[in-house]
Order: sequence, then C-alpha cells, then structure tokens
Amino acid sequence: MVNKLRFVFSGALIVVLAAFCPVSERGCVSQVALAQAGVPPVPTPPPYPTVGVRTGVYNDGQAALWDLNITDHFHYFGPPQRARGYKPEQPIKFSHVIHVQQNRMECQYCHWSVAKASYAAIPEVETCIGCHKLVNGKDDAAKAEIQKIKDYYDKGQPIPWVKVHVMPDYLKFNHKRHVKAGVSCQECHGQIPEMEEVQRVSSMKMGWCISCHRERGASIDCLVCHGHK
Amino acid sequence: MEHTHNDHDHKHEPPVSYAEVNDTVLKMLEPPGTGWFLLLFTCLFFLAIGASCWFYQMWAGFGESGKSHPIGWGTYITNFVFWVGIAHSGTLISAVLYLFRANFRQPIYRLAEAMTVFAVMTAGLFPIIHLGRPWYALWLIPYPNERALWPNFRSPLLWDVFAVSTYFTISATFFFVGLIPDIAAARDRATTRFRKVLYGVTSLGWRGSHAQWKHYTSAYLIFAAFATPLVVSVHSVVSWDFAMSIVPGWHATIFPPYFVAGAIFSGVAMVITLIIPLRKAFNLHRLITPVHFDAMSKLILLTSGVVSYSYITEFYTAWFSNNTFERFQFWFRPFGEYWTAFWGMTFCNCIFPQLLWFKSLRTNITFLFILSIFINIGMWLERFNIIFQSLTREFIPAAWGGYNFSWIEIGITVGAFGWFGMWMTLFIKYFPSVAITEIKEVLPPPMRNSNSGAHH
Amino acid sequence: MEGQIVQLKGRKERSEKAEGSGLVSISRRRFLQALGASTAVGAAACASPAQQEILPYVKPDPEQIPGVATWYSSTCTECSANCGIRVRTREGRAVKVEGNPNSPVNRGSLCALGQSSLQSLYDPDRIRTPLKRKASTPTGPQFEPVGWDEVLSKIGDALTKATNKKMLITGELTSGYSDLVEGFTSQLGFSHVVWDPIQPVAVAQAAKMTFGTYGVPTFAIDKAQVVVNFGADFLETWVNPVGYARQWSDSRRSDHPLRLVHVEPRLSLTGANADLWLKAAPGSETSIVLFLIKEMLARGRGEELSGDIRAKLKALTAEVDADKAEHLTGVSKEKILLVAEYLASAPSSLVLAGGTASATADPLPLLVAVNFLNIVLGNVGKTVNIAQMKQPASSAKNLAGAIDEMQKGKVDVLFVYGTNPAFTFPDSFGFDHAVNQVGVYGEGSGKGAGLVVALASHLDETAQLADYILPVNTNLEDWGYATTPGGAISLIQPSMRPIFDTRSAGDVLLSVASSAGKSISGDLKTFDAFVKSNFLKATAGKASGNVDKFWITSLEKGGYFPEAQAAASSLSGGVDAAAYSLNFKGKAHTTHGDELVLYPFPSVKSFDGRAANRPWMQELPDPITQAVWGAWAEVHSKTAKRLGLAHGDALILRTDDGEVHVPVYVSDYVHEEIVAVPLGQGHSAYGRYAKSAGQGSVYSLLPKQLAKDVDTLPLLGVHVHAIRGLGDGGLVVTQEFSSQMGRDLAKTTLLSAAGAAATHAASSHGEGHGSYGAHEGGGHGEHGEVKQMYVQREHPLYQWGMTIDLAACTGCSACVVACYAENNIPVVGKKIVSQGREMSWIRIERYYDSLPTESGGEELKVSFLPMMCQHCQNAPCEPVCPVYATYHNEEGMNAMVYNRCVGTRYCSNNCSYKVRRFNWFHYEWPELLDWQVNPDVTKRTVGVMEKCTFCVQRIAEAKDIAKDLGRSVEDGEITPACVQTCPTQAITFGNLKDPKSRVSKLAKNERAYKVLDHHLNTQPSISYLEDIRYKA
Amino acid sequence: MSESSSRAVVGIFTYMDDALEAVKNIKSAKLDYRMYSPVPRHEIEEVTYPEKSPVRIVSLTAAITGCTFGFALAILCSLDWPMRTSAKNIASIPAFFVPGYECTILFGGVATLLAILVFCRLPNVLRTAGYDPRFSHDKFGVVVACTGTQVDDVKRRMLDSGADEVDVRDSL
Repeated sequence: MVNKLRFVFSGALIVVLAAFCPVSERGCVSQVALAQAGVPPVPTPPPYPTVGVRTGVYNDGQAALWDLNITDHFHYFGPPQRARGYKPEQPIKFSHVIHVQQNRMECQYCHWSVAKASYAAIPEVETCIGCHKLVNGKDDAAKAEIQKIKDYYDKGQPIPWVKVHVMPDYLKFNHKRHVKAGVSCQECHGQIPEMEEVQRVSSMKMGWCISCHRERGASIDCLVCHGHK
Repeated sequence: MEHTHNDHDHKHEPPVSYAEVNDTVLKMLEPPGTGWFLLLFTCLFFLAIGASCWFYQMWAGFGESGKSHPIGWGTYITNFVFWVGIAHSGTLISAVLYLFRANFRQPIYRLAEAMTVFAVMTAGLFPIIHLGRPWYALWLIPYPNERALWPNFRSPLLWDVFAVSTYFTISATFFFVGLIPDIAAARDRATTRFRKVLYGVTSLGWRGSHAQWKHYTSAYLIFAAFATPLVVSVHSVVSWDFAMSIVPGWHATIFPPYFVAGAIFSGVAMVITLIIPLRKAFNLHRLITPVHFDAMSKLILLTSGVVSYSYITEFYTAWFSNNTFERFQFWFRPFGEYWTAFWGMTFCNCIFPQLLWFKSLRTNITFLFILSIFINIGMWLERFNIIFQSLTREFIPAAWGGYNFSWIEIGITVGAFGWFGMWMTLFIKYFPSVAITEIKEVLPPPMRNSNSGAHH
Repeated sequence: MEGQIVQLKGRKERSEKAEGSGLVSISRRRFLQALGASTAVGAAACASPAQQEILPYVKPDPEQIPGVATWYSSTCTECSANCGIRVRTREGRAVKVEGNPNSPVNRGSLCALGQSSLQSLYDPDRIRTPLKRKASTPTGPQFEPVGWDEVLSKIGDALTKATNKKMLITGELTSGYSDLVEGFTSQLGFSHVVWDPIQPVAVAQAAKMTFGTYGVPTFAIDKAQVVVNFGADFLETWVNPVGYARQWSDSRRSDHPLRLVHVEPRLSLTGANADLWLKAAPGSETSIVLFLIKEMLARGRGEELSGDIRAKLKALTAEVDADKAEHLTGVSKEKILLVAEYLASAPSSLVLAGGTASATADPLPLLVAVNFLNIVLGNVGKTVNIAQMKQPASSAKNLAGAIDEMQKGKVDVLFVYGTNPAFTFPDSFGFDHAVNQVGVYGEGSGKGAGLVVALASHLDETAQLADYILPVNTNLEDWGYATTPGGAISLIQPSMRPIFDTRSAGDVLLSVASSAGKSISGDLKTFDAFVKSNFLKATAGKASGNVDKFWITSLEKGGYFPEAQAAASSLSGGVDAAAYSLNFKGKAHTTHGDELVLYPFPSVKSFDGRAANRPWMQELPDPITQAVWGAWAEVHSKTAKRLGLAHGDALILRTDDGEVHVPVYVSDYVHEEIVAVPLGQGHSAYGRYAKSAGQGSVYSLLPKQLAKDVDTLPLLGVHVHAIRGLGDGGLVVTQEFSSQMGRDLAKTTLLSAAGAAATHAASSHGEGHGSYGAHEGGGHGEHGEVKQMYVQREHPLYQWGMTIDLAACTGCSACVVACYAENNIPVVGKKIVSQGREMSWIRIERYYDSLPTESGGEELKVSFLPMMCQHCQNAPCEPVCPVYATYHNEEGMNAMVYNRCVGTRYCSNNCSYKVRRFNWFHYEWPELLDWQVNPDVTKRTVGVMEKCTFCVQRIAEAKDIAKDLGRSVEDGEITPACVQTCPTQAITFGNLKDPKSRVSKLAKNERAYKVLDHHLNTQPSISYLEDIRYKA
Repeated sequence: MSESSSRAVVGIFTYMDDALEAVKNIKSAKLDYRMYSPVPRHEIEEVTYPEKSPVRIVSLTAAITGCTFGFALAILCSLDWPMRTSAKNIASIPAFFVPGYECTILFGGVATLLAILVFCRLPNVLRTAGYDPRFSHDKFGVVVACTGTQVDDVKRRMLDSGADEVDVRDSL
C-alpha cells in the first residue's frame, strides 16, 4: 500500500518535472506510461530517487532568447548533437529503466571510473557479460539484444555506442571532481534511470555550467575548464 | 553672403539662380551612359577579386596573408586606418565647416559625405577580415549570450567597435537627412516610373513647408554639433589602438592629434581626387569653382604642415626620451631595411604638398589631381610605416622578423577600392551628389526689390 | 573531453586528409567556417560535430583507468649512455617520455634526443609487416609484404644451405642484446661486427695504451676545479651528455664553480658554455697538450710518478714550446700560458679530449698526450675513473673487413640489426655493392643462394638493401637491460603493445636459433624470459625476499641501481711503451684554392643520423646556428669572403668520393680553414622527413681510409672543394640577430678570481657594465620596490612562478622538444618556419657577447636565454584582448583561453617578449604521429593564439590529486615538461606565495633578475639567474 | 488645418518677399496657412515660426541617457564576471570613457533623427493638398485653408501681394 503510494507520488513528480522541461518530456512521459502500465517491479522497493535536473540554458536571466530558444531548444543553427533532446539510436537497445530503475543497479557499478577519473567511461563489454552470462532476457526482443552483446564479446569487438553528450573541443570536464563534490548524475544527465533510450536533457552550454558554478560557489576561473583542454 | 557675392563679382558672371542649380544638379541623374556602366563594372570586378581572395584566405588559413611572427598586423590594419582616415574629411567638411559657416563647403560637402559613409563601410570590413577567426567577430559585441560572457571594455579594439559603428551610424544619418530635401526636388522632376517610386520613398514625402524647414534646420545644426566632436574622437580612438600599446614606435601621446590631422589631410586629398573627374564629367564648373579648390588646397597645406610636425616630434621624443628601444626604432625607420617606405611617405606628405604655397598651383586642377593621388599613397605609407616598421623591430632582437607580402593581401586591398568605388558610382547616378538645397541657401533669394535681399 | 576513445575514430578521419610531409592540410571544416563567416551565421553554425562513437574496452585492462595515465619505467637506447626513462601512457598508448629519477646516469633528466624517441616509435614511415624484396626500380627497391613464417623458414633454409661465412652486423648494443647476440653468434657460427660511427673507440684505445685497460673512463667533471677540454662535446653528444651536463651544472652552482677551457676548431655547445673558448686549427691540439705536460712537469707536478715516466715525458716534450704551439694551433701564446696557469694553480683538474676534434686520421697522439697530462696532474683515480669504464665494441676495421669479404663473396648470410652502415659508413668502402655480392658464390646455386636479412623498424638505406626485412619493435615496445659503468642494471620494458605486426629482435634471433635447432640460453624461448633470467642472475643475492617480487619492484624502479661505489683506482697496468713512440707532431692542414678541411660533427638535432626522420628534431633549432630542417655548412666570414660566399648561399662540397649540397652559414666561430657540417642529414631513404631535409650525406664525402692504429673512421681532415651553388641554399634560421643591442636581456656575472663563490658574484656586478648586461638599478631583488600605479593582485593560495638559472642552462634544447611532446605543438615544416611562423612555445635565444678579460682584452661570451611566456603580473597582452581570451587568473598565471580567441593578434603585437604563437594554418598530425598527441592538452585550430601555459594540465592534475588528499599542492609536486626534462635542472617551478618553496628562495637570489622588467615594469613571474663566467 | 475648412487656396510666388507679404496678410486675417519654399530662409522663419524648435530638448535628453548607458554597460559588464587583465581595475573608468562618449553621440544622433521624423510628420504618405512640384524647384508657395465664403478674399490678398497665379482646390 505504502509502496503503491510512493509509486504514484514519484510518477506525479515525474509528470511535474516533465512539465518544466519541455524537451525531455517525451522521455519522461513515456516512462510514466511505462511505469503505470508496466509490471510493478518485484519486490517493489522505492523507485530510483529523482533529483532536480538542471534543464535549459538559464543564467540568471542573462542568456539571450535566441540562445535559449532558437539555437538550443529548436536547435536551429548549430549541431543537433549539442542540443537538448538529442537521442541517437544505439547499437543495442540498452534500457536504463530495467537496469537502474527496476533492478536497482548503482550508476557506478557499470560506470565505475566516474569517481576515479575525469572520464565516466562506458562499461567494458566484459562488464555486461558478467551478468548476461546468466541473464538471458525474458522475451525474444530482450534475448535478441542480449545475444548482440554476446556476439560482440565473442568477436572481441567493442560495442560502437553512439555518444549522446557530444561536447565541443577545448573543454576539460572532470567527472571525479563533480561526483566528489556531491553533484548527482541526474543533475546534468537527467532522469537516466527513467529513460528507455538515453537522451540529452540539458543544454550543457557554458552559461548552464556557470550558473551552477556560481550557485555552489565553485570556481569560475576560465582555466578550470579551458586553456589546457 | 558677401563672401559669395564678391566671388561672383570678380568672376563677372551672372549669379547662379535656383532654377539653374536645380537643373544642373538633376542633370547628373539623367540615365547613365556606357562610360558609367564601364566604371561600375570595373569596380564590381575589383570587388569580386577582393571577395574571392578573402574567401580563399579563410579557407586556406590566415597564413595566406603576409603576416608573421612578430608582425601580427600588416596590410589589413593599414587599410583600416587608411579608410577611416579617408572617412574623416567628409564629416569635417560637412559638419565642422558648417558650424564655421565656411561657404566654400556647399558644393563639395555632399560628395565628401557620401565618401565618408562609403569609406567607413570599407574601413569597417578590415577589422573583420584581419581576424584569425572572422566567424566569431560577433563576440566583440556586448550582447547577452549563452556563454554568460562579455567583451573586455578595457581593450582599445573594443573602443574601435564602438567608435567606428557610432561614426558610421551618425555620418550615415547626417548624410541621409541632408539628402531628404534634395531627393524631394529630384522626385518633383522625376520622369521615369522607377525614379518616381525611388525618390518618392526615399524623400519620405518631404514637402518643405515652413514648419518642416524649421525643425529640419535646427536638427541639422544639432547633427553638426554631434558630428564635430565625433570626427575628433573616432580617429583618436583608432590611434589609441597603437598608442595604448607598449610597442616602441606606437606608444606615443602625440598619436591622437597626429592621426586626426593625418585623417583630414588624406580625406581632403581624396575629395579632390574624386571631385575633379566628377566636375569634368558632369560639367559642374559653375558650381565648383577654383575658389573651392583654392580653399581645399589651403586646408591640405595646413594639415600637411601639422602632419610633418608630428613626424618630427616623433623623432625628437624618441631621441629625448633616451629610451634604447624608441631610439633604435626611429633610427631604423629612415635608415633600416625598409627606408623606401619612410622616405616615400616623407616626400608625398611633407615635401610635395609644399608646392601649394603657389596660388597658381592651388587652382591648377591637373596638378591638384596628381598631388592628391600622391598624398593618398603617402598616407597609406604612413600607416604602413607606423604599424609594420614598429613591429619588425621590437624589444627582443632574437624575435625580430620580416614581412612577406602575399598576393592575397593585394587582392583584398584592390577589392576594397572596388567596394568603395561601386557605392560611389551608384550614388552619383541615383542621388544628387551636389547639395541642391544648400547651394540655393547661399544664393540670394529672388526678391522683387533685391536691395532688401542682399542684407539680412 | 572526448578522450582517446573518440580520438581513435577522429584519427582515421584526419589521416585521410593529412598531407605527406607538408604537415599542413586544410579540412572541409575550414571551408564551412569560411562560409559560416561569410553568411554571418555565427559561431554555432560552422563547426558541426559528426555523430561520434564511444568504443569501450572489450575486456578491462587492470592497469588502466580511462583518463588516468600509467607510467612504465624503462631505459633510453638513443645513445649508449642508457639513461633511465619513464614512459607515460594513456589508454595503452605512450604519449611522453621522461627521465627516471632512480637512474644514476641521468637522475631524472633527459636530452632532446631521448624526448624524441616517441617519434621513432610513431614514425609514420615505420615498417609495418615483414617485407620481401620484389624488384629494384630506379626509384628504389620495391618490397612486398610477406608472413613471418615464410621469412623465418627462408632463413632456416639459408642457414642450412650456407657454407660460407654467416655474418651479423649490429649497432652498439645494450648489454641485454649483446649477451643474446654473443650466444647467438657462437651457437650459429655467425661472425659479429659492430658499427656505430661516433663511439669514442679511440678514447678507449688510448686508455688501453696509457692505463692498461680498454675502455672509456668515467669522468668526474664536478670534482675538477679546472677542466681543459679538447673538443669533447660532453654537453651535446659526447659519451653521456645528460650525466655530464648535470655534473657540470652541479659544479657551477656550487660555491666553487669549475672553470672550463674549451679548445676546438668549431664552436660547439660545450665551447659555447666554456669560460674560455680557444679556436685551434683542426688536428693541431696535440702541441698544446704537450706544452702543458712540459709546463706542468716544469712546475713540479707529477712528482709522485715514477722517474722513468717523467723522463720519457720530458724527452717527449723536449722541443715543444708555447711559440711552436701558437704557430701550429693559431691560439695565442698568452692564452696557452693562461691555461697552463689555470691547470697549475687548480687544486683539482681534468683534461678531456674527444669528439670530432680527435677523430682525425691519427687520433692516438692527442688522446694519449691528454692521458699523460692527466697522469702528470694526478687526475687518474680522482677525476678520471678508470675503474668504471665503458667498452665500446664498434669497429670500423671489422666492418671494412666484413665488406671486403662480402665483396669477395665469402659471405652467404648477412643479418643487419640496429645500425645503418649504408648511410653511416662512407660509400667509398662500397657497403651497398658488397651486400649485393652476399652469397654470390654460395655452394650449389649461384647468385641468390645468399640471404640478406635486415631486422629494422625503419626502412633506412641499409634495410633497403636487404632481401627480407623483419620489422622489429622499437625500444619502447621491447625488452632488455643495459648495464652502466657504475654497475647499475637499467631495465628496458615495453610501455605499450607493438603497434604493427612487429616482433622483438631478441625473439626473432631466438626463434631463428631454435628453428636451426640451437638453443641460446637453455630452454628460454622468449626474449623477455631471457632478460628476466639474466637480470636475476646478475642481481643474484641482491634480491631481498621473493625473487618475483624483486623483479616486479625492479621493473617499477626501472632496474637495479646499487649505491655508486667510490672510484678509487689509480694506474693499474703500466703505460704501454708504444705510447711514447707515437708521432706527436700534429701536422697542420694547408688548404689552397677552394679547398677547405671538412669538419663533420654530430649535432643534437640529428646525432649520427638516427634522428633525421623525427619532425621534432628537424624543426628544433640548432642551439648554435638556430638552423632548422636539414644540414648547413659553417664557414668563417673571412673564408666566405675569399670564396665569394654569402650567408644562405647554396654550397656544393665535393670530394672524389661524393658531393653534398648545403646552405652556407657564415659564422665567426669556426676556424678559417674548416667547413663544419653536421652529420646525419641528407638521407636518401629512412622516411619522408629525413629525405626532405638536405641533399647528400656528409659520410659520402669521406675517402676509403681508416684511422691509423685505431678502430675508428677519420671524420676530420678530408679536404673538400667548396663550390658556390646556384642561388639560394634554403637556409632557415629561427634567429637572425645575434646581438643583444645592449638591452641586457641575458645577463652575466663575472667571477674575478678562480674559486670565487657564485653566490658572492653579485658583488662583482660593477664589472658587469658593457654590452653583455648593465644593471641600471633593475633586475634585482630591490626592483620590487618600484612604485606601482595599480593595486597589486592578491593571490589567495598559489602564485605560480619559475626561475631559470642561466649559469646552468647549456642551451641543449631538451626543454623545447619536451614542450613539443607535452603540449601538442604542431611541427609546421621548413617553408612555414622560413616565414617566421614556427610554433615552439620555448625558444632558446642565443646571443654572442663579449666579456672583458684581466688583460683588458675581450673574450667571446655566448649567452643562451630560454624564452617562454613570462606570465607577467602586469602583462601587456591582457588588457588589449577585446574578448578576455587572455587574462590574469587567481594563481598569477597569464591564462590563454583558446576557444574564446578570435585572433586579433593584438596580444602578440603587445607582448614585449614575443612568445605568443599564432595558428596561421590548420595543422594536422600525419597518421601515427598523432598517436603521440597528449589527450590532456587540446590541439589548437587555425586562427587561434597560443603560448606557454606553465603546463596548466599538470597543475590541474596536481591540484586534483592534492584535493583528493585534502591538502594543498606541495613544493615540487608540479613539474612542467621543460622543468622535468632539463638535464641541468636549470629551471625551477613552484609557488611564489610559499616562502619556503625552492622557487621563491631562488627568486630572491642576488643573481636573480627579470628580463626587460626594469624597462617596462611588466613584472614577469619568471626570474632569470644571471649566468656566471670566470674572467679570462 | 482646422477640419471645418473645405477649400484650399494655393498662391504661387516667384519672389520671396511677395510670398512673405502674403503670409503676413493672411496672418492678419487669422487664417490657417502653410508656406512652402525650396530652401530654408530665416526671413521665412521670422514670419512663420519665430519660436524655437523642440528638437533640441529631445537630442539633449537622449545624449545624457546615452552617456549613462555607455558607462553603465561597460561597468556592469565588467562587474558581472570580474576578470583581471594585467593589474588594471575591474571597473577602470578612464577606459570606459570611450564607450560612454560614443554612446552619448549615438543616442543623441539617432534621437535627433527620430525627432525630425516626428516633428516633420515624416514619412508622409498622403498627398498634401496645395503642394506644387515647383515649390521644390524655385517657387514659393502659400496655401490657405478656408471656407468657401472666404475664398475670394484670400485670392485677392494673394494677388495683391504679387502672386504669379492663384488657384483654388478642393481641400481634403
């Protein structure tokens, strides 16, 4: 009963959230639908905690309309890869919903280097195989996808994941520092646990970074991110 | 008024009438002949050369221009300063002389102003052309952006952005406002449909009612008042691009007045270069008389003096400062590797103009034309000397270096003249390039009892 | 940000566009940007990123955390000094080589050559698979790829078939390989020939004559008060440049700096750093040495020697005197007497000879005489350590013999590994023809029975002659160990997997042996096993506890480095009687007409030729001439006038044996009779860069002649015709003006009396006035009190600063190459450098000044001034930037933000040090070279300004680590690339805010000054410490 | 023009003094008039529009605003993200003089242009009753709006003052 309440509550929260972030709407709403229609996870522990996503380009009202709405939102002018809502098709239909939301896997179980290095590396194929030696999927679709992983592994090929968060050059971002500073993954990457397909929910433009750095009193010295890389 | 009268008196010519002014000037707007088209196409051809050179430079890398380490600035900035300089005389003649009521300005000021506007349009291109990444030029403009960044208001280059854009806006406005009544006059004489529409629109439906004239004249005065300090400020700001740096040969307090004088000098020369062929082509001998040339020659003589004085001062300061680097720099200019540029400049700007002490030469159109060309060259060389000779020999001998001219730069320079020429050519054929109204103003108005008209 | 994983993909795209050796290529992106600008569609529009892939590892590498560097200790094998190195790898790829602090040889430093070894690994022209000779076309031999097995079986047949000699020619090998090769040759009946053109074999043989043991002694330069040096260029290329440079600088920084006198025909790097440089006629130095011996004996030195020796020496030096010496050498008598005075009065001294100056047709007299002088001065056992000797194996005689046998067809199988005789051995000996004769008279079949196999990683002149080329690993992919004279064993281990289908040469030899049914070392099948067992054998008993653990720790440390035992050993064997009967009458060269004496010298740029295909080394300005890309011919100005040559003219040097085309470099610091040309340029093979630089090799000028009773090749002494070629010789120098113009940029402090402490030297500033550095109130500690117009900047935690000790800087340019490697500085090629557009962030400025002498005369003073961004507190470049692309950050650094730069170049104009570099073009790294690109540093695009950042990426890394440890960065934790590699540790970096840091202490030194500061009040963060010189 | 008027009487004069004469005449009759001239003459102004034009005020205010804006822009932008360059102050007033100054003139100039347009009722798309192309050439014109009854009186006044011709048009 209590769980059910929590469940509904979180669903509502997601909807509210979706309302505030127009582009990530698709992802979220579909998730809600799924969550309501889909089988409730067994045993039903609390769903994955949601943390406020810093969406949009906002910088204390400084960001110009054309930047906020045209360039980024509707991604006119400028690469779609660098705008919100970029959702490339992946070689394998990997669902964070199943892995994280339903099976409670910690982000850092797979993205293990995120607290050790500046890169949050994509997990090695072996990491997938580690479980999927045993886990073969419920339905055929799942089976097929899992089979792909095995094929890659057997062939000794890396899985050609498509990059979702394509960042411009000249930019050094250190995941380790941010994780250690207590920035949660969702703040930048959005409610990944609720995404069937990973998509870019925040603009990740400079003003967007800066506003957070200013709020948290982090350094806004250019050399922190630029100058070397 | 007397002034004009006396001129006419000792010319023994009947005074020019309103109607004659109108007709002579509007005659210029008659459908263009082959000569005009030839001119236009030449300009367009040059422009095409320049444009293609610029694209090639952007495509192949900025190294296609002759800059090098240590010479970061070269032909482009030289051209920039040159064209800004040209731009100056326009506003000077139209605004400053207007305030001083110097009546010789009327027949030439419209052309001078057109020249100003188009020259600024040309000059404005070069700071962008000379950028390593021109596609980011807009970062110099303080607009709110997603990077949350603003430009550096302490940088002389940003001052340039303000100064040049303001100068363009104001001189363009001034130019247009001056044009309105004349366009109206043209409209009322227009025959073809195209011209009717063109002038109808551009004259904004000007009628010349007493109220309109009232506001118009007072506004015009205010414009002049705004434009006059602008003339001084803009080239001072340009000169600060150099004076604010620490480069030996740049870092000099004399630069602002020196540059302003130089600007007027080159500007007036350019006016002469343009107005002499125009006068011939459109037979404006009665509007633009030797008197005007004489006046302009005197202006040239004056400014040439000021410029020469500045040159000498530069050397004196270098010697007197007892600063190793300055001293070497000013030894290097006349006696170093690039002495030709220096002495070429000295001849064109200081020695040659001295001939204007002779009245006969001051009114000798052919001579003036040649002289003006020489002065233009000389002033280009002056900027070249300042910018480039200073950079070749700075503080650290190990880092001294030379310059390698590239045909790209020459192409773009030519293109600039094409661009400027194109606008000029179009202008003289479609808009009255001699100020109808203002000439009429200095004419005696038709009076039934004319003795009352002479004095007021 | 993308990290190497993405770069993998990026590289493929780029490589299609990269042009051959031009190094400049224009990508489509440029064009888009052009359009972008023209159509005024702003920033965002023009550069559209393609869809990018992230390729994860299939299996995680336990040693690798993506984004975190892994370091492997190893040993440098570029020259025979065998410095210890540490290789920095990112995602399994070597990106930087640095000195290994554990190694007693280099103590953490590395020279330019060592730094550039990466470009040998990532040489775009590397051999990628085994090759089989197809045909010989006029354009050169054609090869086709084959499988390893095919080649190995072929070799097997050949070995069984072979009836005549089997021969293995190698270079000077590291101990690991020489041990292996020893076994190999003995087992398979090969005869082994070693060839390395610039090994100090003559020195070793002279040592045998005088000290009784063959070998190059170890010299304790730091223990000597006076060093008299006859051409041994120990700061640039001789024996152990890094180690000796460190000794030299240690001494100069001590309270009793050594006094270095350098005698040679051409100003070398060591000469440039000498207190007194004497220009002697080529091959005439012996007379001076003899006179010195006489003088020392006369002054009662060498009393402790046996009367017999003294008598013999007296007899030997009977008829020499200062006048004769002056006449022969052209060195003034006063100077010679001065040197005698120095030696006599010095408590400890050292006399050296070597390098090209001693590589004459008859080098022994000079070298032996020098040894005598050392004996007389009692230096043996003090500064000359003959207990720790290095035995060079190279032998010109053997090679000549081998060639002769090949010519006669007495050789059936020829293996070549690690040497390039076809280039480094004069053509007059006809090595290449000889190789064609291999196996001609092989039993049974006629021509072709023989087999020529090259074990090579580069397709050099020698490899081209082979029937089969087996691609072998470069040192950074290979195993091995090197023993140093000090008794240390420095391990070599692969820092990354072989890039291509290559194998370790050791494995190849082992498999050849086993396929021939022989076993070299028991049942060890692989070379790494061989290395391990030998290492453990050698260190038997040293291992504390578990052997495998010891092995691992040794690998981590970089080898086994025992405490260097004291070098107490005086003359063991007596002096060989033959030593006295040498012909000590140095013959003076007499040239006439267009004849000049050829003076080939190994330069830091190309060494003996092995570095010729490394873009870094080609683009690196030679410290003395500042010339880049290819060879040059230094000619004295007088001589140039006589021959009607002008600076930069094309010059043809011709002998009966060959000719070389080089540009003229007119200099006053070479002897009038010589033409000095660096070795190792003008390759006809070996790769795109080597071939593009220069035409004709100096080796090809040498006649078919061996040195008299020494196993070396006479480099010096050949007479060449110097003919003016047509037009411009294509000389490109990065510095055209050599005078300071009295601007006291590089300052010098005079040490008046010998032994005057450098730290007291500031008191002698009074003498400092003159062209080499006046001190009008500026440049010193007191300068800080200048009244400031602006409120000075506050630095909360750090204020990064640097000091550069000019007294220690030799100008060796290791820092320059290190900077190229660390900061992804593009190599732009000869043409663009000639336009003054080189991208180097550091330049070593070289100035010729003069110093007053005691006798009131003037002496040459060469100043080296490493010039990089000074990170001024009142930086002129900052306020002029309209977009804040450069500004001043909290840590006192002059920050440069590339992606904000619009390229007005105003900052560069306004930089009084001219250290900013502009990206005039879009520079691409050719395929494979871009594997070296440092993932922590961005590559700059066209139209962007760049400059020294104090290696901000290393600062960031150090701060990151410190933050994890919850403390602030401590002194010495940050070493920028230049600081790290500096062989003399002349550069110090640290936090000026912390008064206890070394850098802030040094910045307060009396010798400290700041360049141009007292003119411009720019307040640089870099303080220079004045150079010191003894007053001659 | 008062709406009650229905006729426009147009007088065309060759001589300025005649035209002015007519104007004075009309004024004395308290009639609403408009005078056209090819050039601005102060004589005309004295008769028709002696008081000062309000344009000056507009320009002045705009100029002052501009000056403030220029300085404010520079200072605020610098303070929004304080970045040191060399040792200069973040808000270094001497440097900001230039933007301040240029904005003064820019604002003043643009405002003046707007002022002209407003006060001169430009752009004027309607055909103006009583305007004659000759007015921009060499003739002076006086147009009087009056009721039908007054027409003759006005015509007479004009002819008396020496009009070349006078014609009556239907006013708008």
